Amino acid sequence: FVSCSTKENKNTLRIYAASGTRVPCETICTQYELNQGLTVDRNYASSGILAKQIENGADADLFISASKEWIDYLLRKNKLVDSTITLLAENRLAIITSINNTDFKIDYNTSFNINSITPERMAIGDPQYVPVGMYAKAVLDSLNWYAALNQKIIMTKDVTSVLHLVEMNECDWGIVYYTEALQSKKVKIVSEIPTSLHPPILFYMAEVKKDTNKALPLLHFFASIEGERIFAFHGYSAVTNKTYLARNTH
Amino acid sequence: MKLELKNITHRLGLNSFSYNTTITNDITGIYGPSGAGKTTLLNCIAGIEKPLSGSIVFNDKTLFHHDEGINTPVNKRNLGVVFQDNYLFPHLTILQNLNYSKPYIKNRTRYIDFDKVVSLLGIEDLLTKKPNQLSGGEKQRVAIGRTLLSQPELLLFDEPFSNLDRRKRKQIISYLLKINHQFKIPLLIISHDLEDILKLTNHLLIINNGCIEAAGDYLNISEEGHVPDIICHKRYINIFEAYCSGFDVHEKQVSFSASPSSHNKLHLSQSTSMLQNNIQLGQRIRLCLHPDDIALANNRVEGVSIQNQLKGRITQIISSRGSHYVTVDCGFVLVAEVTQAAVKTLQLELGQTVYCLIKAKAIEVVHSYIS
Amino acid sequence: MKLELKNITHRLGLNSFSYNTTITNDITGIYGPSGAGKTTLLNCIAGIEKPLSGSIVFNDKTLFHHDEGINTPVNKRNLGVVFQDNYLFPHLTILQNLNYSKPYIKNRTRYIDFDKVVSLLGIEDLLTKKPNQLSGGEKQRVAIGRTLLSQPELLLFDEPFSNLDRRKRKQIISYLLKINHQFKIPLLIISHDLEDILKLTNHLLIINNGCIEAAGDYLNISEEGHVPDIICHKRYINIFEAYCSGFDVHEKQVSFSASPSSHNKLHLSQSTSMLQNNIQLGQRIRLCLHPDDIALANNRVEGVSIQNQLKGRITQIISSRGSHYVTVDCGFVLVAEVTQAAVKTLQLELGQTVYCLIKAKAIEVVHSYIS
Amino acid sequence: MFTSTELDIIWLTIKVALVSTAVSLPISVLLGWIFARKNITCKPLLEGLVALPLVAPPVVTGYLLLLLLGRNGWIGRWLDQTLDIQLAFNFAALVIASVVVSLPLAVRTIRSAFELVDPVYEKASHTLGASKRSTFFRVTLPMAMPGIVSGMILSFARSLGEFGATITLAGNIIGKTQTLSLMVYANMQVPDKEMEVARLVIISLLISLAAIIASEYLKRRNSYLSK
Amino acid sequence: MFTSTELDIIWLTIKVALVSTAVSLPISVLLGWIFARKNITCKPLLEGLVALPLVAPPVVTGYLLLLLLGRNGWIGRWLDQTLDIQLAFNFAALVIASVVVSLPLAVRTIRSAFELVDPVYEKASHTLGASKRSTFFRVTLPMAMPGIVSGMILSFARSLGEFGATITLAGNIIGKTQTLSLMVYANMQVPDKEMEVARLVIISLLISLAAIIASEYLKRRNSYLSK
Ligand SMILES: Nc1ncnc2c1ncn2[C@@H]1O[C@H](COP(=O)(O)OP(=O)(O)OP(=O)(O)O)[C@@H](O)[C@H]1O
Ligand SMILES: Nc1ncnc2c1ncn2[C@@H]1O[C@H](COP(=O)(O)OP(=O)(O)OP(=O)(O)O)[C@@H](O)[C@H]1O
Ligand SMILES: [Mg+2]
Ligand SMILES: [Mg+2]
Repeated sequence: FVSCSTKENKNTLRIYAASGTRVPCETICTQYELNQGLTVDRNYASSGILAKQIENGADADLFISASKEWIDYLLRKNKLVDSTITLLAENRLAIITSINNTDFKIDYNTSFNINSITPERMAIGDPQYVPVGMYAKAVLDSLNWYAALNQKIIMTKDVTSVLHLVEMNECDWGIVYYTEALQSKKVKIVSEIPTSLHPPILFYMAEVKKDTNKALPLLHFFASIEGERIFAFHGYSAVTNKTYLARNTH
Repeated sequence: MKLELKNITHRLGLNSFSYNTTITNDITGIYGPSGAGKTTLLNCIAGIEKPLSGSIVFNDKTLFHHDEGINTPVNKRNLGVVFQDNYLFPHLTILQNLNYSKPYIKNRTRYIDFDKVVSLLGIEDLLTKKPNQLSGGEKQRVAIGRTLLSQPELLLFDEPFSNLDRRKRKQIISYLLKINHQFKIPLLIISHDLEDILKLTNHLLIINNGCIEAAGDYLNISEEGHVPDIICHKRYINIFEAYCSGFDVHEKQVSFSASPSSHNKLHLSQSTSMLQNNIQLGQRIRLCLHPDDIALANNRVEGVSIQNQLKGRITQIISSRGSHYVTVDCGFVLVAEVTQAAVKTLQLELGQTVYCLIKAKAIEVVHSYIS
Repeated sequence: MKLELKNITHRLGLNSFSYNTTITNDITGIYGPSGAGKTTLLNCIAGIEKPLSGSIVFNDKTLFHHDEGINTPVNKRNLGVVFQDNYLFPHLTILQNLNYSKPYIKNRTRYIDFDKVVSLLGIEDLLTKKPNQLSGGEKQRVAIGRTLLSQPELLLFDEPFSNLDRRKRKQIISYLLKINHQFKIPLLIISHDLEDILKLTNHLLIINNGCIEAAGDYLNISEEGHVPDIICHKRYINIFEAYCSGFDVHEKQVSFSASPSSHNKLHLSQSTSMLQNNIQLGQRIRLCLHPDDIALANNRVEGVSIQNQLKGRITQIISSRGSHYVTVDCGFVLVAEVTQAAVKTLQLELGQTVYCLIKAKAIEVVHSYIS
Repeated sequence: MFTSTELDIIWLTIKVALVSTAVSLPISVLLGWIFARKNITCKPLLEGLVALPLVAPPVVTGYLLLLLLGRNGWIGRWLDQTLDIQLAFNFAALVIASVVVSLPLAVRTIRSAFELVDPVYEKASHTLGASKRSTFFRVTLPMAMPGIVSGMILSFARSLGEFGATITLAGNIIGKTQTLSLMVYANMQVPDKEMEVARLVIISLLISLAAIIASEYLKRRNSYLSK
Repeated sequence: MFTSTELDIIWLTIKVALVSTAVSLPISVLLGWIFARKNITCKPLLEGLVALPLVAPPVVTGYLLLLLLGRNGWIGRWLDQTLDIQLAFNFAALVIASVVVSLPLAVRTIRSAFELVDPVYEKASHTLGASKRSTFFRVTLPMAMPGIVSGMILSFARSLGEFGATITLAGNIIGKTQTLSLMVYANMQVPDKEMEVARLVIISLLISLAAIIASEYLKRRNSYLSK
């Protein structure tokens, strides 16, 4: 069993995608497989794990990251072809609550008493390391709500956990990606958070450095109109300028 | 005491057992070949094995009754078991082992004293050790001590002396006789050493093939001829009691008689063990004498080293498998074992007067009662 | 055989041990009070305990030498140990226990036959059981069998008979004498039953307080007076060999003499066990007789039940703690135990001619050698 | 060497591990004993239930616990409404998650230790007057000590490393429910924090080594087999 | 009842669990024995190393393994270049992750079982001519059987539930390295798949129950204590 060599199959592409993008990714890859007669192996995990796997020699062809940090990280490790870095889609944040709860209104300004809609607790991703949490914290910070909520904030390890907590009504409300909020039938969207309150939420894609460029067509397919349509279908917004200027960030 | 086993049956693997007896003697020996079912009998009484049928009643207390659904839990039976394999608690020190039952005997009469038992058993120096640091005999002594200290109402001893030297055995046997005498605690004892048993009691249960083959006085048992195996050389012992009736300071001898009034006297060397403590006139002792240590003669014999020549009358002659047992009443009732040839030569007959020739050295003192 | 223990010292907790002896007898008994250090001695020889100093050499093979750093692993010592506590492998059946050593004896001479041992020990029916389903005596027999079947070159037996009945003991002792005789496998045996030991050998090691207090022939040992404890009632035995010299069909007696030419004859009842198999003229047997079963007389005594009256000469009189042991050479060299009073009455002196009065029943046949 | 936040976290972690070991000990001893000695009818079912947190990914376990114990959970709602006790998102949640997740380990280990204690000693204890209860505490339990200690060590170490169920049931409230292993995980998810991860893992390891050494001492004191 | 993909995953999961149990058995028996009976100098170090995967969150363990065994890892690079063996992102990786993560459990359990076997039986075996090796296999090992079996069960169940180290070292590659528990995780990530999650968890549980029942049989066959 030791020598399950990954080299033998020339007709296989390997895409390492952040687990948040699973649903559109699956659609796109399946379609691509049908079109091209190739196999696309999909590996879903958190962006951090994927980046570390790639760093340590995982045989990936493409990488989809939910945060810029990990793209930069791999760039520094010289693992990505920098010319291929593409902004894939943009996401928004939404405030959700359990389907059983009554609606409430939120004013996005500092004078709004956020505690009035938070009898016990609310949930966000852990801003230390969960991208959706970082954006949420940016929103809460910009409105001075983060301090106001004090110990009512439950920080989870990923966006689905926020969703679960709100679904079970363990938390009065939560901040998740708009796209996740759409998928669950047990939560309702109270309000979409204005994108001006946080840095743009961007999903990146890049080709992993290799001898061949065989994965490029798939990357292009992701960035194509068709790809965009599929992302949009699942709630993402299109990104107008898809080129990522790596060197600008440093 | 009364221990009644009624139609007890049990089964272990392919071996079946059935016990049916009533034990009334204070001390009863259980004797039988290896694998006969002696331990199983004890286990049934103790409640370690649950019989398939029957009932066990001890002094009006029903320990087990199959049909009535009674099965007194082991710890409520107040029995003291010395197991064949000791089963000292390996994680406890000897002191802790000995004191194990302490919390459970609060409302029981305590007749056994810790210090006395420990010094009798010679385990004073072992108290801080753990069982795995003891020798075989030391373990056995601790097991006896642990059981006695649980102040049981009935003692069940399974080969308690097998790893002990003669001297220790003797001391313990004497102690058991003492507590039995003082506190009336009945004892059932299994041993392969008939001598050990007979020093304690004449009452035997003979177990063979999972059944009680015979029960009663060992003389009667052997007479019935059921149990050829127990009647073999050196296995058959006269145990009797006598009263100190005089001293011969010069010859260093003590004399004993069956009753204060009896003429027939046994002479023992004062150096015989158990006699060394100051014995008093009229004091009662328990003696032991092998049948083949008694020679019979038609007349008093002169010029032999044999010191005791008791005149008596033959009351019984039993023949069994080539051996001849002659019971002579000479104040003490003694059984002598003689050959076919001797029976012929001496023309032994019922009612005949004979002399029992007994070497002083052949008599063993089992226990001297404190009057 | 030669087993040399030179300046062996050892320590267990607070107990120190020192052994220094050379054993040359084929069978040696180890005797001593409980806790004396008998098992520890065996453990040192077997390699289970590693002594602190000294050396152990068995027949030119150095088992242990502290200074030279030699410590032959236990499994290379080819010893057979019967432990005091059996230690049968609980997870294996009896058959598997008995065959445990099979893979390791490929290149050793096999002198012990499986079927023979199993039937001798009477464990045929137990082969499929596991040790926890056996009685105490059954475990002990299996342990003996397991050890014998490892075809050892030296047997170390620690209380091997403590849970066995007399009959089984006798059979096993006879078997041990047989293999010792046939294959010259030496045996060291610990027992609290001096009778068992003495049936096997006259050569003893007396252990007390962690030291070898005495070694040698048990008569000499007792003469030296070192070991008061072993010379107590019934512990002192004449063991001697005799040749079948005639039959008396009518009286159902067999007679034996010290040598084919000797006049002095011992008469035994034919029904005595071990004589029942057809005994032949000239056949050698090993007999056992307690000193206090021998009475002395100045003249032949008539009209007593005692069948054997052997004429002999007193060669030694030993006095020890009030007991008197008189050695009489009457073809057989026999030791009789008599009282102070008897010594006086009969005026026993060295060189004097006396008659040894021995009841036929008092003589036990230990083993009959196949000629 | 440590920031005060770190010290708080270390202390919280140790507290959780100790408390959850203490809580799981009696439960796992009881279950281990039942599994080893009793022949109850619903045994396979119970065994499956205990094994569940081992077989399911910890996140699922945490999710199930939340379903049960959350404020809208079957048990949680009742506790909340009648006794005003909340079990999620606080210290209790940390302990519960740890206990549930480490229980299968402790139960198994302790059970096999009980299976290795010869019941004859229990019988001997009965003959000396001890009830079943008393016998259990004075004979069976101490004789199974090496296994009990091993079970506790496993519980303790598993507590230290517990992450999945904890974060689901207890969330991560900084200063309230953040344990070492949540912090390790957080640092794993951020680029270039490898040294920090290593540092935290080594701290965990040192804590568990301390526990192991303490347990060796406990065991040695109780050892009763021949050398 | 099952889709063919699911059947593949179930089969892969069982295969991984079986293989990793089989691999971890000899290792944990050896380590358990050393810890129970030997007094080696570097014991605490070794103990710590074995305990590491228990104390650190599985993701960290997986990461460490990746550092070692990945194509750029210290061992992985050498294996890749000289022997053309890859240990990450394939079946081998699944097994390795499972083995490493379950080792501390098996070692502990087996160790405490060895500690409960009285060494006098080993001595008895030596006197019958058996070498140390032979004695180990014929006496010590079978006498510790309840513990060994428990250790195997723990390994097996832990394998079934293993997620963190696996996703890091082996990836979550559908049809290749996705096991039941990764699939459970994946389903957890998607809303409204609770029934699917429940279904998969129950399958895992059934597999582990089968293992438990098999182990009971194994143990009963080897039981030697009095009833
Ligand atoms: N658990 C068991 N399963 C099957 N057979 C058993 C079991 N326990 C005992 N036996 C058998 O029952 C018989 C009687 O056993 P028991 O222990 O009562 O004998 P015993 O008279 O005490 O013998 P010993 O003097 O050798 O101790 C033995 O033959 C033994 O093999
Ligand atoms: N591991 C140990 N630690 C401390 N003391 C020990 C240890 N093993 C034995 N002893 C002590 O050493 C002494 C000798 O023990 P040993 O087993 O040799 O006696 P023994 O002569 O065989 O006695 P027994 O006839 O009772 O079996 C005993 O007093 C015992 O308490
Ligand atoms: Mg018995
Ligand atoms: Mg001994």
